[in-house]
Amino acid sequence: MAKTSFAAGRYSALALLRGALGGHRHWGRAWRAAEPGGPYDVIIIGGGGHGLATAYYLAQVHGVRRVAVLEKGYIGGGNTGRNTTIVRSNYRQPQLQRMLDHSLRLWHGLSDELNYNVMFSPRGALFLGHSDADMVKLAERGDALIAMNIDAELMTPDAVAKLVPLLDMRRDARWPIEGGLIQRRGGTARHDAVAWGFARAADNLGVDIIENCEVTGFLRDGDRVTGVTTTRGDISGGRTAICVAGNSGHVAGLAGLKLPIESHTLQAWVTEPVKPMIDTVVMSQSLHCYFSQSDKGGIVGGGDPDMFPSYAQRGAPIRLEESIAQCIALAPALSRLRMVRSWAGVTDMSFDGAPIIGEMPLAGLYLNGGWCYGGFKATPGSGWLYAHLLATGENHPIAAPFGLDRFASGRTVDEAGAGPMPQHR
Amino acid sequence: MLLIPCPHCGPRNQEEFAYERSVDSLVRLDDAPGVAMAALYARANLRGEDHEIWVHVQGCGQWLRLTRDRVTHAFRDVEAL
Amino acid sequence: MAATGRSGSGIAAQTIGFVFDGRRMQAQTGDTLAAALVANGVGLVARSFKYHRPRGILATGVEEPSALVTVGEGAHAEPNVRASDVFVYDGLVARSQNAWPSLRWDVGAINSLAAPLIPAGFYYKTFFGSPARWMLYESVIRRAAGLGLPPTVADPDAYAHRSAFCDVLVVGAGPAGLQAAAEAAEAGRRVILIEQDAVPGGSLARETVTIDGQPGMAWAQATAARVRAAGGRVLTRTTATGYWDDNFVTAVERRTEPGQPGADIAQVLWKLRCGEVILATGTIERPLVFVDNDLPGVMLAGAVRTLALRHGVAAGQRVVIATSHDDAYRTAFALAGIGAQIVAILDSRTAPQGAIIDAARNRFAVHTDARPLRALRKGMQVSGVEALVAGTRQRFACDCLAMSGGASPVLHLHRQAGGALDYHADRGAFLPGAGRQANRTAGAAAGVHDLSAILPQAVIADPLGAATAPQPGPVWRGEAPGKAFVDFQNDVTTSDLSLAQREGYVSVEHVKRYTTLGMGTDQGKTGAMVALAQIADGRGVALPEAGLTTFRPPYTPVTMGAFAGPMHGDHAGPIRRLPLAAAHDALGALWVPAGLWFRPRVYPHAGESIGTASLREARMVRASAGVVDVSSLAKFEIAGPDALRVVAAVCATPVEKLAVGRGRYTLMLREDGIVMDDGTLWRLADDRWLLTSSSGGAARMGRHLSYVTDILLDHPRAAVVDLGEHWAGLALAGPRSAAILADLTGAAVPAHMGLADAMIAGVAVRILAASYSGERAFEVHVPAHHAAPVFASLIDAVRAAGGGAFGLDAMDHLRVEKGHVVIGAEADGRTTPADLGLGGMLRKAGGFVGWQGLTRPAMADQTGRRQLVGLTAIAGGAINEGAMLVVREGDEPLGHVTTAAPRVAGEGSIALGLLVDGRARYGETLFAWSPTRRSYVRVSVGPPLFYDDEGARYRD
Amino acid sequence: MTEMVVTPAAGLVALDLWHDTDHATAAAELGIALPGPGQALAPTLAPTQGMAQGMVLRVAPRRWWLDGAGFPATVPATTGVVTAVGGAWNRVRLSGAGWRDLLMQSGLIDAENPAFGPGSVAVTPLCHVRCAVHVRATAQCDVFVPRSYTEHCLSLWRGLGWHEVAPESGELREAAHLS
Repeated sequence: MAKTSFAAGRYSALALLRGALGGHRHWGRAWRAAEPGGPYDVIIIGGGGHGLATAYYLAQVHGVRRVAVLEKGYIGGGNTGRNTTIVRSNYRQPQLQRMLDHSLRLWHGLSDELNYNVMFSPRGALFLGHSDADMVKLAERGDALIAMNIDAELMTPDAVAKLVPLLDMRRDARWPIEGGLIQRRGGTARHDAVAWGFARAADNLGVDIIENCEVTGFLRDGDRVTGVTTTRGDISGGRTAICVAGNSGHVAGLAGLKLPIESHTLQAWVTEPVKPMIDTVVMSQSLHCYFSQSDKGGIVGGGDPDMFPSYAQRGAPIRLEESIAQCIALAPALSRLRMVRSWAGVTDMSFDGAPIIGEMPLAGLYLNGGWCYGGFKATPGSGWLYAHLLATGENHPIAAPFGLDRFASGRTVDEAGAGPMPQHR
Repeated sequence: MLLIPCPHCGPRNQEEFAYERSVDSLVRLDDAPGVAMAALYARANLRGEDHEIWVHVQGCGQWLRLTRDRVTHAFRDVEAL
Repeated sequence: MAATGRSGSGIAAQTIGFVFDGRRMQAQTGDTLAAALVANGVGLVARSFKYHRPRGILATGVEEPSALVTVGEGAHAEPNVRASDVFVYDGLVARSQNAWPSLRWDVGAINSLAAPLIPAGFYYKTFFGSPARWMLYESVIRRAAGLGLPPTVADPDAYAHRSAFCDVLVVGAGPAGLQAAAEAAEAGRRVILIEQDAVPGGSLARETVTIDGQPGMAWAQATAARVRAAGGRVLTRTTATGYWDDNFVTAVERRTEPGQPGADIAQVLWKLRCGEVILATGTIERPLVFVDNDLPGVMLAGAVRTLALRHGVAAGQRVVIATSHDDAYRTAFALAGIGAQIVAILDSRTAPQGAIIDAARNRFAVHTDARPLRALRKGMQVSGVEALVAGTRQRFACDCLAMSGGASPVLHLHRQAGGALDYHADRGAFLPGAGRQANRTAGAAAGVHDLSAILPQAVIADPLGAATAPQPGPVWRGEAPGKAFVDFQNDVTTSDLSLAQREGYVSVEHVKRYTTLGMGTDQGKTGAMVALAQIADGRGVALPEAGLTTFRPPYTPVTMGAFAGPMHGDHAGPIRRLPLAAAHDALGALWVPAGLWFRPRVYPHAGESIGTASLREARMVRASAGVVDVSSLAKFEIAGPDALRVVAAVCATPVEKLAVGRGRYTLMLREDGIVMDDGTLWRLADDRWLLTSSSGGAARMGRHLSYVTDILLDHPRAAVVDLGEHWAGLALAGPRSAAILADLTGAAVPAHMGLADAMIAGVAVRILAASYSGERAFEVHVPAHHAAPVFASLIDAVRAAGGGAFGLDAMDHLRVEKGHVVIGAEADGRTTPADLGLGGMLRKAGGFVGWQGLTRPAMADQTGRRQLVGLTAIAGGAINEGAMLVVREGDEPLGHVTTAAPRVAGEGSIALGLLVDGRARYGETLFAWSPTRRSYVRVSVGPPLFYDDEGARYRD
Repeated sequence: MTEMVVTPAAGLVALDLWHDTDHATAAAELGIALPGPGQALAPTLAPTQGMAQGMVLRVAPRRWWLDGAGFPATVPATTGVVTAVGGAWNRVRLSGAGWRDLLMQSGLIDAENPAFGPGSVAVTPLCHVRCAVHVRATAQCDVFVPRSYTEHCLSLWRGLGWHEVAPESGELREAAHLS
């Protein structure tokens, strides 16, 4: 790929050295503070990772550059900036495997592509098994992945213990560790950098990123959506794309639509930073907890959602207690660390646990949402697929299983097999 | 940590309750399939006040209808079902 | 640091020993580690996060950003402890961290030299290439990052949880909090007063005031005693860390100090449900911004005063005070009072006025329109300050620079509770606005500093006059070259803030995330407002327009173990035990977890593997008889004149015509038409039914039945009673079972799918003739408290017949041969009854939960759906459970093996599987491919039934 | 005194009344007291009925637990239904004023409230397990614990300093299936 040039300068070690000599005064804005203009070919509602990625791929892959990204606050301020940064594609259902591995492949080249180090670090995503039954489930998942050409490796308890020495490997532990399944290509990335990197690259291709611009309604021509009304005036466009996971219900509601989505709270926490103690993303087949260590040194973790609808971006301490108790049961040394911060995001819980990407019942209006608690890992793939839909009017084959019509037709995905009630998954 | 007013037990911690669904998504046994699936899969998901069905599952088992603001978490009304 | 020893503190204290970085030192009881270190002349305490700059004590409270140490040894070591937030105990061992090979000679300090190369966000701009290459750089960064060393062994401390309810919770036992708590308690209200310090008093610890004739701290003690006397609860060393919905406050009580062994319970997590919350949380002092404002010896003026008045420690002998308001003047008097020399007071205001200014002018060199530009260093310690005094640069030599750039009301909990903030430009501070919950703020946190306003009834005598509201320090505009810090822990400087702005990271959240401002263990308690002022100045907007980041729990870091509390060890998740657990142990059962339950998996003979033993047990059942414990199965009785309506709504199979005394297999669906659970339905009487369903789905099924009854059917005259734990269940299976049971009960056994009441071992039991194994079989239900003798009789009887107990694995082998599905394996939450070959069982007329979902085209049409099939290994080899079903290795899977088992009747490997268009593939050959287990087994596809096709064996 | 006595709640019977059954009428009909929400009462006697002894606990909007002997074995189908449930529950009798403290360390209800005194009933999770609490006296409280969770709860309560004493009949403890 030819190196993109950036109006405000390419990033490189050399550029950094030049900055060091000049007090770093030569760095310009990473993205312009664009004013609303238009009409646009595509209006993207939502300046999170997915929306910005969509804008970037629209411009980069499809040459659609008259694109506006409308963000009600600051970009990357929703779930992009409040997740636990895990990236993996080791799902069980083939539809999700195809989509998330497509995304994972993009992750592997993303820093170079964007000329922005998103710190994607394939340090491995490990699921632990706590019983023979768990191990069978993990093997099944691994078999399914390998059969789809996605990497997976079943691990013995010894191999797990070597990889994550702090795990409690005692046979009489409450949840003994019988082994694991690792995806070595999975890992973590720096969440904010993903939003900023896509924003900078999209802006560089001419995309207008308009912050502090909240959509308040839709412009209509009969049953066709022709743009949006915002707190900064009306903006018209050819295709209007909702990309506001967490608030999909609210924004779709502005168009009078109801979705198979409910907004729920998901909390996460981080401990004080310490020197390296865990190198791998640790999850569990049968428990509801996960943790990894950030580059800064904090252990980042989380567990179950709060299991009732809320837009409050705050949760209940009981959920923290549960996920932390489980994490400590797996890695007892975590007990003495101190949590320095907890936070909450509003997740778009879809009614089969899979995202929704497709055209809405109103012409010209599209939706990318319903990512439940797993959207971050999909960021580049989601943007790439949504860009395809917005540029061509047709879902890419990888995204085809995720249309809104699947609920009426009965072709739901349901990775967890948990049924339509989001609080049960 | 919500304090949910159970009509039978009085105010109790949210840990004792389970959310079931919003009132508008009730599927009646005799609903036509189209109506049933529309109710099941289309939620208003209001960013504001909505009506919800909860159950005091770890307490007396009472079902309740809560009128609740999903942003402030304030309860405006509770009714035994 | 020149300061040593104590002078005239007048505190009765004992001398105790502690160790810092291998040096034995002495402290006095009541000292914080910070105080003790200063008293021992230790200036250099820590290295900063990024540049490894030398750092000392900045503060005396929980806000300390710099002086982080590891306290304790071995398993008790606790990293990142704020020296100001640990009270010295005899034998305390502390060591510095993030420095190698030593605190003084730290290799990491090279980062300081490289600082121009590594400004805020530098890592976003470099380290390109493959992820593998990034991970090389990253591993270096990871090792350099982090603060203290991580624990590596299990935590020896124990933690408890404790709930409490009160009418009034008061957070903070300073004067305002004490007063509010005493008033409320004496008015008969239930009061809890919590204080993060070890003693009540709050700001009184740094004042020389007397209240009602008592020294401030003595008044505080007396007032806390009043609260207790009136029935209130006073918790010291307890920090309110989270303010959640509906006035729920979590607080952490430290019963032992960091690193201190002993004590039963180290910390208690309090869960407080409060009628009203009064936040008397005081203020946190802000630093001034100037170059090298982070040098050891540069301290907050209030901290210097606390050291002097509370601990009798002079932070320096020659002290310069730099301030923007009156409060730091008090520090001058306090220091002078213990014999330190005040070199100068630098006041950034042009014309400060007031009694305390006048008093200071009489004793000290007070310079107005004066502010520091640069701290001067000697070694790793401040040696003076270069200041701008009325436009000219002047130098003042000192060994301690006490600074104050104003104070920020502590509004974290108010904000967590959803309260609003009001900006007061004159104070450069936010004060609490309207609360959203039942809470209010009192005292300095609410902007009230004058004690006589806080304690209107008390007689206040303050030699320095009434306290006034602090004003903010001047904004730093780069008047001198060098690093001026706004976040001491994360090494964020004013130039980092400018760089972020320049690059378009304008929103305060972007600035924070880009520079890591306020993201340290102190969460920006000292520097956040200073940084905001800088950001606002850079943007040319008023401070509130620059925005504010969100306050999130916890207020101060909370030990993870405290969150888990008693959910530890075996209690991390409750364990459910069967009523007959002891009897199974006596039989040598090997246990297997099944959800929260533990169930007998197999009863191996000596030297037998699990596989061998389970196959032996299964063959025993086929040959004679066996008993398996099915007590954990869900069981519900549905009784009443309208019970049929409930049963008909929940069960998708015909129910109405089921005769009394008979049962049948049934399915329960979700609303989307997918199988939720399966079980057996029995008609105990005309208006009384028993429904059994899977163990793992018991809670879900209980709730579903309740939902159907109360919500969908609107309270029919029927009761659903969960009897899952009431009835122990023992399944007796095998060709000899009928004879054994007849013998035990002395009565005729019920026909297949019939039921009967009987007596076994003198206990009334219910016998349900249902078969899961394919053999003639019976479930014996007995009230759990009477299960032991019944089980003993059954075991004796089957043993006499050549049988014995069998476990879950054998049961699984048996049911695979019969093609019975299991919830979670074949019914995996994505299968319809038709997928499982059970579509014909459904009631055609609908009317049950889920019927509408099944009418959807992709569910009604079986084309392309995964269907249940039987699989037989053709050329030897064992089929792996979970293996993919493929035409050849490397193909995309057509399905997978849901359960595999050895043939019980015969040899070889069989399995059940879900296969796309499976029923159309009967007779085809596929491979069960498990790449993770390196197995590739040729299988033939057929119906899911391998044994007794006619069902002759289980009938009467 | 911090003593726990564990026995099976063997005789426990659930009485469910229909939604439209009037409680007062049913009480008269059945000859037993039917306490209001959150309450337990000794069964009062009606001359035409047997001599019920023990306690009636209100555990749900339409459900009472009849704990003792002499209660009606059936009730008219027009009124409600009774079901034996005793196998499901163990009774942990806490003797000692510290029972309030135990509850506060195990759950999230206001057991320190003086209003939660003798005669009070609460169904609430303790140690994450749904239990029924019945305050018998100022210094005595029964906790009905699901049989399968009994060891889990007891072990946590032992950790809080409570010790078990054998019931008067050792068989009872055995029937509670504790090891």
